[in-house]
Amino acid sequence: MVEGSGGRSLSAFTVELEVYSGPYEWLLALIMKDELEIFEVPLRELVRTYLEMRNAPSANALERDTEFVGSASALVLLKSRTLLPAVEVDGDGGEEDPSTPEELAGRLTEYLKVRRAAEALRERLAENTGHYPSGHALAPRTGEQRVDPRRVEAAARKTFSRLTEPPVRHLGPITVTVQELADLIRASLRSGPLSYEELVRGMDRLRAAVAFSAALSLAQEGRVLLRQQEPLGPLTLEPVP
Amino acid sequence: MSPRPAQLVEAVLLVSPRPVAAEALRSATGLGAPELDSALDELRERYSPEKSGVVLREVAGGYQLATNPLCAGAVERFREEIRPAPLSGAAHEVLACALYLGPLTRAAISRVRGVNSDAVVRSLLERGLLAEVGTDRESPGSPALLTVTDSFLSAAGANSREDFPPLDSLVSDEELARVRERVAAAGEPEDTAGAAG
Amino acid sequence: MSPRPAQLVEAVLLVSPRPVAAEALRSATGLGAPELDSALDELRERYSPEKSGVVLREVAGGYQLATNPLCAGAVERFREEIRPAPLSGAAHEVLACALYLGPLTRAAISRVRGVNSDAVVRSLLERGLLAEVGTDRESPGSPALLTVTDSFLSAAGANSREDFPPLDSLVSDEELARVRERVAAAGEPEDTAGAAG
Repeated sequence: MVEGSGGRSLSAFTVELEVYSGPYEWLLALIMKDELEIFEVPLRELVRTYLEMRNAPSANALERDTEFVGSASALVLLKSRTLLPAVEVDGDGGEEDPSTPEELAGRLTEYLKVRRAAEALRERLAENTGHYPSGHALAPRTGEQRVDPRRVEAAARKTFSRLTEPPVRHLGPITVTVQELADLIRASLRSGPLSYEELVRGMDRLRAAVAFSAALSLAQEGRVLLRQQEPLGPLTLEPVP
Repeated sequence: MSPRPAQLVEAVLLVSPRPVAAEALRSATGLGAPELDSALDELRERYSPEKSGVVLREVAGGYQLATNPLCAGAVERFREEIRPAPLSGAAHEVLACALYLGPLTRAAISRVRGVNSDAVVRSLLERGLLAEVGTDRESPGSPALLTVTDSFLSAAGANSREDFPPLDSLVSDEELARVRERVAAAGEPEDTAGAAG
Repeated sequence: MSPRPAQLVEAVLLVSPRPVAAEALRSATGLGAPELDSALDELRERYSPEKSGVVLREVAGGYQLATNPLCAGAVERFREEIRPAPLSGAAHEVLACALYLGPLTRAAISRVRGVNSDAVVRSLLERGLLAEVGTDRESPGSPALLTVTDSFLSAAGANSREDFPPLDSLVSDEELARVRERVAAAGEPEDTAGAAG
């Protein structure tokens, strides 16, 4: 009924059930590809078959058991899901089902190859364990500091020129006060909200700046609301209700 | 007294836990290619598993001194470490996907295996056996592409990805024919008796 | 096949960056004292400085594999280099002061920059880009005079200070006069009398 061997984990485990006979791993693959109805697979019989085979002594019994338990639990989970009312199982594996036998055969073939490759890898990794690397790694040495002469030059310009006061000769005498513009703003707001652009239309830069300062003071005193939808966007002054 | 080429190479290999490529060995030691080759021949002999507790490995595109697996027990006792748990069957499958079909996305791995593989992928990334290399711009969300790392090659004792048997050689034509047969037979639910190996 | 005693000891020494005491070697390898002694004799011969690029050192703490000093050049070339973090804007300003106005005191640098510069000066002294050259005897407490070092010149790819553009090509006469005032104006920030130089 069963051919067990101490070789490659589960690849030598074959089963003979009413619905299927052949290698166990193909059974898994067929179920995964929905080619075999999981509820037709008698899980209890499957486990009993495995346990009988397991009696044969094997070098990698623990590994094989682990793998069997893993796949058998997956089958139990799958079966219990199938017995529940249809729930859309959406996973990464949820690609549309292969429609033609060729497609199915293609995917099964690919999976079988990957499975064989995985077994070969297991052996290869096991053969190569126990190679511990040298513990004599050197701490990296700190390299020479690089200094960009252009940055030194730029720093010199910046540092040595900031001691000079900015020239102010081009500025005319200030002829308007914050108070005057605050009065202007309050007067203008009597007829409703007002944009800052409208307010300063026709003013020179100095007056526009003082008007802004006046608007800020009024807002701080709670006598005006300032609205700006986005940074640097249009600024609107509104009377406080 | 000036050191012989093999001595220079040996000293450099001692201070590197990772495999050192031939070019890096040449640039550190100042040796030409033929000198380096004969130095490596000498070291291969000196650090052969039969003679030495330290062996010269040629893995992941470079040369590495490592302990002889025969001595692993003593090393593990010394470091008071237990050998890391072997990888699960699922982890081997995911590595096989990345090695043979990669670089590929998590979703592609899950598709090949027929089960969600995200948790396994995460643990292999943590162990440094898988790494993300770029993204798949053709897929929605540009998911990361995964491939095996130099640590993986080193753990498998491989010099490069070409150092593994071709995927097609792993399953015999006979087996493949049987898969086809079975799939064809699956169309007829009554036929379940098909013999298998 | 079981490993010979010397192989076991060799493997343990490869993985340990620190010297391993005889007792630790015995307990890891399971060797008795006489076996360990003869294993060490064998390794002393195998890893002698005449033969090998790796040598067995016997130091206070025990036994250790190390690179042969003859191979130090190759090892040093192989060693990875990490670039120090680039200098801050403040560091460039302090260097500019020392380069163009130095030798000058810490206090003078702080006056020119308008902020306390002691921490920046300290870090540049540590990095070897600034050095103290004598003291300013005219100032109370005779503070140290600072200037840029040869390391600074070489880090900037310059052969001498003359490789930098002259100060008067960078700033106006008026600016220069104010800078010199600040350098000279020890402790009297308001004192704007008499431009120096």
